[in-house]
Amino acid sequence: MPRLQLSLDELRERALFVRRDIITLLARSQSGHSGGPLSSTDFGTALFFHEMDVNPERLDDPGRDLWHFSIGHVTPVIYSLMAERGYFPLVDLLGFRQFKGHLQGHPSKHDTPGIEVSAGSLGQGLSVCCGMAYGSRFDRSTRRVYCVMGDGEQQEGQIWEASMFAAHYKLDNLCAVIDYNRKQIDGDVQDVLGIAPLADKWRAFGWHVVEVDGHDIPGVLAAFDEARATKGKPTVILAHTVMGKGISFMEDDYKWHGVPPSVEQAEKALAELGTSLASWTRRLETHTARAVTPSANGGAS
Amino acid sequence: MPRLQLSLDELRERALFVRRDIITLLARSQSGHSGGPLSSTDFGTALFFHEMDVNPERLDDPGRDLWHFSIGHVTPVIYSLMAERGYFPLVDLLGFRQFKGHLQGHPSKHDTPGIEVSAGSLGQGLSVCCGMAYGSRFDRSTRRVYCVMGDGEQQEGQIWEASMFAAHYKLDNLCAVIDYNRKQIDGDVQDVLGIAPLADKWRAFGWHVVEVDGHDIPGVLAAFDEARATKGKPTVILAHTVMGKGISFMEDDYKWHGVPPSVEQAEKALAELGTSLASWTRRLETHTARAVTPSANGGAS
Amino acid sequence: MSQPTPVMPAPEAPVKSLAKPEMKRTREGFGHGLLELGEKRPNVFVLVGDLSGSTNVSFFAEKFPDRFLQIGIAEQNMMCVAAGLAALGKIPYLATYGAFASCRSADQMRVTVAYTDLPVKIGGAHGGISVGPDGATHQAMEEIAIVRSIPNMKLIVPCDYWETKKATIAMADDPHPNYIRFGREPVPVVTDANTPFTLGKANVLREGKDIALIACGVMVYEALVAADALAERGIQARVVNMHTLKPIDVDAIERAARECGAIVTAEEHQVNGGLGGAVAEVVVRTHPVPMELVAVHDRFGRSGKQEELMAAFGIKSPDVIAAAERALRRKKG
Amino acid sequence: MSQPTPVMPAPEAPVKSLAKPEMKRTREGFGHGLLELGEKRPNVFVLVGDLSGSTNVSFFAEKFPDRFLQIGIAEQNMMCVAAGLAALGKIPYLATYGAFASCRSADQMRVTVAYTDLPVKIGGAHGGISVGPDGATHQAMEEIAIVRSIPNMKLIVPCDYWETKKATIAMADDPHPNYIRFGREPVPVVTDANTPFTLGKANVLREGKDIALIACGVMVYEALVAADALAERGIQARVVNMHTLKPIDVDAIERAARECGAIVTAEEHQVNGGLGGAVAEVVVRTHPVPMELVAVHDRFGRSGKQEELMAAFGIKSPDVIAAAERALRRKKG
Ligand SMILES: Cc1ncc(C[n+]2csc(CCOP(=O)(O)OP(=O)(O)O)c2C)c(N)n1
Ligand SMILES: Cc1ncc(C[n+]2csc(CCOP(=O)(O)OP(=O)(O)O)c2C)c(N)n1
Ligand SMILES: [Mg+2]
Ligand SMILES: [Mg+2]
Repeated sequence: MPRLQLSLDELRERALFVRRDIITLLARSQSGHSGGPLSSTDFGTALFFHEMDVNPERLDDPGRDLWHFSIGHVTPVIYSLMAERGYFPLVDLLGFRQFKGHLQGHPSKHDTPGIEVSAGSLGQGLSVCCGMAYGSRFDRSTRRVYCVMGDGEQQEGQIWEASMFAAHYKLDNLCAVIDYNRKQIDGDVQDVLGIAPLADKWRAFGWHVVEVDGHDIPGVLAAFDEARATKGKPTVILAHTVMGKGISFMEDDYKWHGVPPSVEQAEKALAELGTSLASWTRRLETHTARAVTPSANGGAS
Repeated sequence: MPRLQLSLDELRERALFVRRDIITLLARSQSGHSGGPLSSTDFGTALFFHEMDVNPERLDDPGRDLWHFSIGHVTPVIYSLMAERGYFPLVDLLGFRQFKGHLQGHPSKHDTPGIEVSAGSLGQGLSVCCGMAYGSRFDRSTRRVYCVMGDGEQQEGQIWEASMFAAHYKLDNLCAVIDYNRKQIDGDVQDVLGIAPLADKWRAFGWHVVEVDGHDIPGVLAAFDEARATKGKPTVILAHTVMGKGISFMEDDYKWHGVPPSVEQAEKALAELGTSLASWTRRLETHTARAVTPSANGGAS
Repeated sequence: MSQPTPVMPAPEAPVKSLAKPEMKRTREGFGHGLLELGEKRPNVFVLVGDLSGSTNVSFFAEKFPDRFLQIGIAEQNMMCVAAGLAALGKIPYLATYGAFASCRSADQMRVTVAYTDLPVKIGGAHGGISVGPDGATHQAMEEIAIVRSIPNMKLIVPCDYWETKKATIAMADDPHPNYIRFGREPVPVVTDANTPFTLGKANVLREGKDIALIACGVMVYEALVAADALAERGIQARVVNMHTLKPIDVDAIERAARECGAIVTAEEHQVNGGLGGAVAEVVVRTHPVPMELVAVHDRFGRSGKQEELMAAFGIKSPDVIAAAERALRRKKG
Repeated sequence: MSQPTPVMPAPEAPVKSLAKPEMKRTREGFGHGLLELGEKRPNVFVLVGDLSGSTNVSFFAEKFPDRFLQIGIAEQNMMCVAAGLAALGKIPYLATYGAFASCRSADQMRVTVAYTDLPVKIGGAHGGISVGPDGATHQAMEEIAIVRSIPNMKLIVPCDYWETKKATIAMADDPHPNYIRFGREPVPVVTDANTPFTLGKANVLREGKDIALIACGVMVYEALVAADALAERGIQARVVNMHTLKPIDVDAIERAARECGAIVTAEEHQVNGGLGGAVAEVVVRTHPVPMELVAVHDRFGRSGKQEELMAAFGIKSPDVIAAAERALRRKKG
């Protein structure tokens, strides 16, 4: 069960697919979040298709890396990454937030195999990952633990409890990524309740900090490498991103935090992404390959 | 209702009285905390007898400064400061933690007039003071708000929520004091769960930081002046102290966090403080003066 | 609670339109109530945890920006900042999702707010599964149990837009801490601008002596619909709108038990410790009668549409009717 | 819950010594239970929030330092770190005061632990007013209401040292989240090392058909004392030790109601949503009978000595006796 380590071109293509998935599934559900999923797409793709050693064929593989999105509301990108990576059929994405589907509005372990721990209340995920990282080290496992957080989420005090904990126990198998898109529900993070200077905060809490353009995939990969090489302390990657990235009319606008595109807006968005609602829906409905491996990837188009 | 601004000699005498009160009331109740109250005594005395503008004769005086101990467990020092300052008769101290008395184990507004807000669950007090400081500024009041926190308490995430809030709203009428005695219940703070570098943390959260020897009263007064002069941001005073300060066999030992001295230990402690249990108990029982003013102070001995 | 409960007929319009009721969001009642308070009371403040829009405090924010306080995503801090403001004599209302208001800041509500007995007014949005597609984490269903257990707290679960608005305004007069629970989606309007609302006094919306249906929140509508259906079968069901869960109207419950001999409670909440439990506690202490509890039976919510979920969780009017029939069988048996 | 509840006589020794019982701390039972688990189960971890001594997890810490995890004063983090460990297949026990375990980390317990259904074992120390001089903030009295409302949670309130030890050990076998509540001060020992303990199965400690006294925690002793006194007046009171509050033993309650015709519940907890409420919910649904609830009546605790407080708050055996007499009058009336 090696890391996937797709090539840059492949990663960029995957990220494009993920964005198309996000728009398509939101257009279908007419409920859910657009902004955060799109800002998390590029580093999320780097994580799932290059950095992490996961095994969708055997979910309880003891050697697997662990990942957890503390921002449970970005399920569109989580589910798309999972489906594209082979955790479940792509067609399931069309059941997002439906009573009948297995894709809850926020991640649910018992509904969606592959989710390690359910989430949805902000600020709790880093603590969960601290427990996983501590336990993994106890087990002398070489696995790494990845936690994705939001920037608005940094306002939750529990994050700083977890931050202190991880530094105290020198959890260098823990890597956190912050989707630093500068927006939250009510507006600009700095207007709502300022978190700057964020890198200083994390440094003062004893973490190794890497700042990177969260849409620059090579940069993100280098940041992951730096995290891997950092010993004796956990690493946090401040991934500077743009909310709604990739869709012209969504970019950098906090109003897209929690709403889906209308069908018309989805058509416009998908056109910008080089496809259409009908054809991408068809792709989701018909593309059933579960496994994604370096040799057998990119089968969909 | 001016600030009391006792002289240095008077302040040192008051601090001595407070330490005697603490030992005496704990010896009587045989329940309660010794360590934190004694480390907080000197800066607490500076606060109550020099810095703050309070009016024990008229508790709802709209011009009063507001004070709040987020570390509710240090009631021995809180109640002693209050009694010495004239909030209630000294003799009441002997009813500490008794069913019949009005001095609860943790501060209770409805039992002890003068307590602004009840406390006892750590980490909540700075937020309360944020509300008071914000509201005071809204009212165009010149009052200042003082919050006393513990160093172990810094592990509570809510403190960092409040910290961000106060910086965001530039609450320069808010002054926090941290009793940095390096101890908490289970041992050294750095062993239990490290909080260092604490000054860096507060700076990264946007506060003005003053570090001072918390037993050096002139230094503490200067720190309060510096806080008063600091505009556009709140100030936190890191008061470096010694747990159990003033009692040889208690100093710097975390085991004294939450236990009272036995009667024999209290005798030993009071001897070190130049008095005895009998005579200090008599002083508490007989000294009834409520008001303490610069001219009429020090009547007790 | 010693005076008799006033019996008032359901207002004309809504009863007439049970089949096709006007739909309105209770959270709008909260927002509009705050707006009215903003005008009337210069000491009302509103605090929010990055959810201005979905809690509808944005109405107040636009009109009274100086008394609106954005806290960000920090519910614990929000509860205590409100306490600090209340300690200065202000009347702070805070708003976030009920799941977080009741759970994320439970300790702050208990110690700082309730123990100090400060007039902090807590608005819990997105109560119940009717929130819909957000799913379990955002569907507040434990609030009644939690808030009810804390001394000094009062708890209101209004049934519709008008009652939410009235309750929101009434809370400002109470010098103690209060919690109000409301929902996200539009729900049937069953009262009107003139229906009386008194904190702690249940409203009897429909008279009947065969069985009493005691409901709160959106379930008041379901109970009214059920009562209509029962009436067709010759069963006269009393419908009691128990909008205040704490202090609960002991007198109304005792009278229901004594005069009707069987009770069905209906709530959009966990069955353990909710309205059903609160009523049962009174019933066994005053006048024991058979009861059936329509509620969510100790399971987490999930994504779906409002109607879909209410049906799946067994809290629609047919469930109330079935429960009434079970209770009636037990009453006779 | 479908099998009949085993009826077991109270063990010889304790019943003989009700007047002068052996006193032992329940928290020691927790500490000793963990110690035993430490030996038996290599995947048991213990987490603490700067309260090693007063929760007695220090026993475990000394013996198994590598599986002991100090979290500091950060209850929210503690609950979720435990969840992370549980997700890896470990069995984490966490300990802090019950007031904080249930309130400060309620949201974490609800969403991360209970919704994910992870086997996190939550130890809530200092339950009830019997904590004594620390006062209201440290006296956990809302835990039953809170924990009971959350799906997937189990809740145990053991009556003495032995039961706490047994329950602590039994929890490790349950692959779901559990909460155990215990106290600070020594309390009477009423069971022994061999008294059976089965999660979810109430123990009948004394038979009787006139009235049932259903109690949990330290109130089991008070109920036994009350039963003795009632027997002297010719009243045979059944004493049921309802150590598991969730899932509650429906069968034992129904039988108590049917066979005794009147019930008194006794708990060191708020009256709203506690044991009394849990029992009332079953009683009204199965076999309605008069009940009286001995509990703390919706007020905060305060400083004082254990006995002083229990008397002042009306939860000593004379209060149980008085309640039984009220219930019996209502049963006849
Ligand atoms: C404890 C808690 N409080 C509030 C919410 C509601 N909520 C969901 S997402 C969100 C904003 C998150 O901001 P950010 O982390 O920046 O994510 P982004 O908007 O960038 O996706 C809020 C307040 C929540 N889910 N959990
Ligand atoms: C939320 C909460 N958790 C735990 C406790 C129990 N407790 C009381 S004092 C204390 C230690 C506080 O340490 P510190 O702030 O350093 O105070 P000091 O020991 O120096 O007096 C703890 C854990 C509490 N009161 N509140
Ligand atoms: Mg953001
Ligand atoms: Mg300390």
